[in-house]
Amino acid sequence: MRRLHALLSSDRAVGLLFIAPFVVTAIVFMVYPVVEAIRMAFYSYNPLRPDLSAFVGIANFEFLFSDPLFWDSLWQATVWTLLSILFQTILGVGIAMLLHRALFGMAFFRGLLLFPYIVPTVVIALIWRWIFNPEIGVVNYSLLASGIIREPVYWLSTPTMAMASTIMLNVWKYTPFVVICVLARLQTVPLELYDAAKVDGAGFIRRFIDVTLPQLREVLIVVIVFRTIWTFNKFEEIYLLTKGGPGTSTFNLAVYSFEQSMASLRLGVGAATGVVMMIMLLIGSIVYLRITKFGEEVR
Amino acid sequence: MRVKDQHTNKAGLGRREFLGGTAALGLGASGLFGSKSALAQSTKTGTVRVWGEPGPYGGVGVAAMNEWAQKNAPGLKFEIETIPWDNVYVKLMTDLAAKRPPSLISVESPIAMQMMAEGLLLPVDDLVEKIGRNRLVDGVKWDYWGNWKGKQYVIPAHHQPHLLLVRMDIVKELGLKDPDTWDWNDLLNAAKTISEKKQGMAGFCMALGRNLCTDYHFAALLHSAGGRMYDPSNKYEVMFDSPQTVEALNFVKELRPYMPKGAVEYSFLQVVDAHVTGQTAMSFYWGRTLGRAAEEAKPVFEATEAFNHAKHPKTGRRNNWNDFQGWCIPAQNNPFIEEVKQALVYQQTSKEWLIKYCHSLMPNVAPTYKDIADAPELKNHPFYQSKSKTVDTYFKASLAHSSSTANELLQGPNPLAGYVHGRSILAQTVQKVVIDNMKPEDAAKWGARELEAIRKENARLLG
Amino acid sequence: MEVRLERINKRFGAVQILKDIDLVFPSRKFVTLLGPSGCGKTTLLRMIAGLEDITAGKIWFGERVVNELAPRDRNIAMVFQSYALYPQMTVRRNLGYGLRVRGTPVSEIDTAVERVARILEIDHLLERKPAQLSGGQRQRVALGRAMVRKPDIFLMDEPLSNLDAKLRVTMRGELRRFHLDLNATTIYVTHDQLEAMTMSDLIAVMHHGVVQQYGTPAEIYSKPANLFVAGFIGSPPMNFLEGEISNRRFLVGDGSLPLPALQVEANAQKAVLGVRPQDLSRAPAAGQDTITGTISLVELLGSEKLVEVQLQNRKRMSIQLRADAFVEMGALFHLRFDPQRLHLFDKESGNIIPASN
Amino acid sequence: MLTRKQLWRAARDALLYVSLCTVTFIVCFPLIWALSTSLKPKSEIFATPPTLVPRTLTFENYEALLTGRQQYYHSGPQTAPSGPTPAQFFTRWFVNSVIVTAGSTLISIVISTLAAYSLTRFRYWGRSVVPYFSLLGYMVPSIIFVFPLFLMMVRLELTDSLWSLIFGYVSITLPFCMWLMWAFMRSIPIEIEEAALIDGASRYQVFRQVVLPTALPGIIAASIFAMIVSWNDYLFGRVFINSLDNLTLTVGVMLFFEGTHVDWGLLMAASVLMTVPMAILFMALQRHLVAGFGAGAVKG
Repeated sequence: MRRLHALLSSDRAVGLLFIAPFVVTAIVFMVYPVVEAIRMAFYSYNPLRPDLSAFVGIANFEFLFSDPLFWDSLWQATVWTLLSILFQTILGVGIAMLLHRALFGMAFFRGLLLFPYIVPTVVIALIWRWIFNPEIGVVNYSLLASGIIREPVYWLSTPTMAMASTIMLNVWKYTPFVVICVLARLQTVPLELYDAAKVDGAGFIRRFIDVTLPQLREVLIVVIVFRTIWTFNKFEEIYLLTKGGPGTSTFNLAVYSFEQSMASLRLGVGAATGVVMMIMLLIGSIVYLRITKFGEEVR
Repeated sequence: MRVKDQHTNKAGLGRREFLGGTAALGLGASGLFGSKSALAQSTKTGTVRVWGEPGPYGGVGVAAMNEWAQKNAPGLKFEIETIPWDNVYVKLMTDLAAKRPPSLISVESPIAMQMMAEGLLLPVDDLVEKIGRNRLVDGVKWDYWGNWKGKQYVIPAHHQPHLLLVRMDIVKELGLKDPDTWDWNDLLNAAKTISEKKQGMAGFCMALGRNLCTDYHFAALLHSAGGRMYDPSNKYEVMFDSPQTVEALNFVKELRPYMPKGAVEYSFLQVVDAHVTGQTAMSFYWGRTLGRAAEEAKPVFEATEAFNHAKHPKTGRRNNWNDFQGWCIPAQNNPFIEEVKQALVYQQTSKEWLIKYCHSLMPNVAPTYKDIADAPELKNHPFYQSKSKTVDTYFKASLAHSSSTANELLQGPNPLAGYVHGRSILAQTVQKVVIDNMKPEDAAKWGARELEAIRKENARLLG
Repeated sequence: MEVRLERINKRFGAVQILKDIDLVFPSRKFVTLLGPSGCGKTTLLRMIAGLEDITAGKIWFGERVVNELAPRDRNIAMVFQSYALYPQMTVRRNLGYGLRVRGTPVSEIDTAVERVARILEIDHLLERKPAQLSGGQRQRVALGRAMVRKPDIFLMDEPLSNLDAKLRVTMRGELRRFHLDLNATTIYVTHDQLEAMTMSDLIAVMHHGVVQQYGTPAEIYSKPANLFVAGFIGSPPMNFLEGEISNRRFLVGDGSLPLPALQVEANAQKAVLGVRPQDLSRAPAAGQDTITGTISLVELLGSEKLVEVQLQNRKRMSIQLRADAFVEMGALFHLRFDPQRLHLFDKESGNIIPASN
Repeated sequence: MLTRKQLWRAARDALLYVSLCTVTFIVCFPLIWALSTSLKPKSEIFATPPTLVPRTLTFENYEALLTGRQQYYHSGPQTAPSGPTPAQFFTRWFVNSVIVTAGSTLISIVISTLAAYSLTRFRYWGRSVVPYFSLLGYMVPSIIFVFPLFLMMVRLELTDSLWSLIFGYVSITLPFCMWLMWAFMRSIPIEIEEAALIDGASRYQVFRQVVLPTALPGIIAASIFAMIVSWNDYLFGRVFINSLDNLTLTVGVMLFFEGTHVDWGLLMAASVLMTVPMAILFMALQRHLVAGFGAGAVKG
């Protein structure tokens, strides 16, 4: 009896000992910065003159909501997110279907197609600027040479094209994510379902609609929610490619927050933007939890 | 940067060797622990971080200081960090907020003046005396570089005006007038003619992106039209919502069709690119375009000459944006103040180094001292043969038309300009017109509101 | 409809899965493909369904070669081991799917679905989704889906293997009944000999991609064609003894047993003698037709007792006795062999050495 | 002789390969082009028509990066050292990147593995909250807390040191690793451990000898993701580091782009070199990457 007691109490000790580093690290490097970010949203803070920092109530939020650029950023972020996700999903599912074949050399293709996911954003932004350079870029050259376009396309110089370019970059980089997820799920679809559908007389398209898609539903929802949250808040993809330009036509909230904090030296406003982003994120997370019934599972 | 007093010389040496550019492996550890130095008894050791703008002259300045260090502080190594213009504000913010400013900064006047007014810089009147108060070239004052409430905060590095660069081969081919005689209409006309007659070439190019370069390019037009952002003599009241602003915006709008299509995202680099690669026949730029053309595109170099800007038809002004760039010393968290002061004096009083400095990127960086400007050795550069008028315009003739956002129309320092550029207010105003098709009147109002917000937020600087 | 397989071969790369299969599934019969896992029976079924390519050979449905026909054009129905119900559809939609994709009018589909649901007694489940059904209910839905289209040929791939033992017994009877109702040729794949024996009109025993024997359950049981069939069919499994034929006797170890007359008399031929535990009996004392051993294990099966007897050559034989038979571990036991109930196989080929008559 | 069906199938496979090749080419083109550019001499980089396979192969760009060749500025009669150029720091930055990536990954993995084990094997108050918390942390974009974290580093006097980046990257990667390891640990049957406990092993022995080896695939997957995130980060490096010596590759390489002159060959060579480590990692551990997605990212 005593031994059992000792074992239990020592077990408990082990459990707490093992979780302790996480708790400490999380509090110091995750909770504290976020709490601090929320606090800063209610302060004026010029990083050059921290001594002048003062409580300003909701002034930062007032500033935010009366700034047309904030609303533009919000809208542009929405457009960029929706279109990115749309293309990522369609292409992702398509490529996954292509890859989901037991054909010779498939592993090779699979490896190459998933590659963009690991390419640093800095690298791809630089390469993008190089190949999409209107005057000396290879893309314009090829399009001109093949007669698809008559005049060079200014990929980053008009608001529409710049938006399209950032979306392209995002789609290029993150479609592999969708591919990996979908592929993993496809591999668990019972083959008998396809056989059953064939025997039932379903053609290729019906099989896709009635067997594949329903099986992918869950994973697609999860992927879409995740990717929406992340895409909405992406900073580097936009900042490194267009710096939010031309004009402010590719600003999203993350770029807006960065510019307010850095260029405008209004850390408070930047933080307030962050708070708005966090609120939207919470909504997204709740959607995610609802869909996956994550909570019930844990209980 | 922390300086620790230690007793061995070894670490210092290793450090120097490494910075000599040799090798890297294993040294990660020193970075890992943030320790920077080691030292001797009387002298400090370590790296003295110096900020400069992109280009070789910062490196030359620092080379001079290293020569001083070799004699007087063998444990020190001056190291230049070139800060691209578009990154200055991020760098400034993080370095100062991190309490790790460089020990010496060579920076454009708007930022120098902002820092000066914020109280972040060290007064350097003692250095002015050592360097020589009466050495300045004619037509400039110490104030232009940075004087606040009677104290000098900035030591001249150089002055650099942006001018109108023109491909004379094209002008001659199309039979255009001498650019020296142009007013705005002639410029516009020339741009139009070139665009129409020369296939695949833009008539004119300036920066239109949301960046510093656009701010500077537009400011020159604004000032030529007689407009400005703030009035230093009247509590820095905002003057931007004015007919002059509208006129300058309209002029940009008129020029726009004759600029390269991508100009709306151009910054410094792309304007130079456009000129050097022959995509444009004219452009606004500082002297470095010629420096690069000389290296990469001889024909362009040979055909290009610089002129003072076309004059405004009514005001007759032909203002450039002249950066009175200077060296300044961060006052806080700076472990090398004394050393930097001495090294700076050494560099500023060395004729040889100052000439090397100017020569390193002709004719971008103009000499600020008479003894240098008039030195025969300065003329010992090929550009003086092939481009003497252009060099002379950059170095001297432009001075009569100097202006900048930090010292608008030379009517007094403006510490708010740094904030204006940090937020790219002028560039955004321009972009509202050329990208969003906003009416210039409304754009001017928008700009004025932003400028007013900056004035209010930073009233402390003006008091 | 009659289904005929003509020299069917299947290879995956270098691996030969099926070899020269010739089989006729007579119209409206219930035929079982029986064999251990990996014998190729499922592959053969999937080839008949059109889900698997045919490497060589022909499949005839009646007078028609269907090699090139897509599954949808073969008018077949299939029940899968995992049931393969569409998880997102209700039972009603699952049942009607095959008709729906063929563009059958909605009213007809409804009628057909409801008819089948009634037969299978699942009409109260029509609005549920598969996840909300029990194993047996799913099984019925899978059956119903196959039945609803009135197929010519009904294919079943181990449909009962996911059910618990009790339900399996019930379903065996039901499947047989449905078969009679449906009036279609049924091809049934299983590894469970009991299912095969109880339900089939004909059984094809398969092993290593080859049909070992094709016949009625009774034939297969009483006249196994070779060692494999003999060992595979019957429970508890047949006992085997290796020995030599000599003068109409079978020499094994230090004993010998009388043999029936053989169609081709043989001498000094190495052979394997097989005898089912049910066909052995207990002799009160050693004799001409007995072999003696000691009882090494006794298992009470309920109505019977299974006794394991260890012979002198350490070979163990099992014999089934009545439950009240008195046996004692370690006691001597005399096994009597009835010559009429022996099966003799050639040791080399494993094939039966037929007795005369 | 081919049957109609076989013909049809062959045609379908051919079409499949063609579309796969096309998609793969499009996807890989930017990288191929970067590689191609980096191997060309300056004159060929701007040649029209552009060449995919360099006519003249040169490694001068790589040489410049790896040897940190001093660059000189030619303007007039003298040659002035132009001060340090990014190329001179390339190897240094590379090492910095390796250090912060390895450091932060190690910390995140150790902490999250211990924590995940604790969460899935012991009962105590709050253990069901932690996964929620990790999930949320997993979704919070770093732009939100980069400045507070930065100001904290200032207070700790850690700015401009690689430690600041290591801690910064831990704050981004930890929630993710936690989430992934938790999902993974949960799927490991507890019976093996119970067997080991009954055999007389202590908790620590069980953890070391039974749990860790079984959790290895999860650990590898989490490590890859953590490494990718740390290696590729730009924002933290940009904000936390002040001196050239302590920059990481991502921020450093952007400096190549921000002068008055872009050396595309050099830039592309740098891009290629900084992609290589992740590419090797990726090739070697691709299988686990997929497993990681299955266990963590696609959980649910």
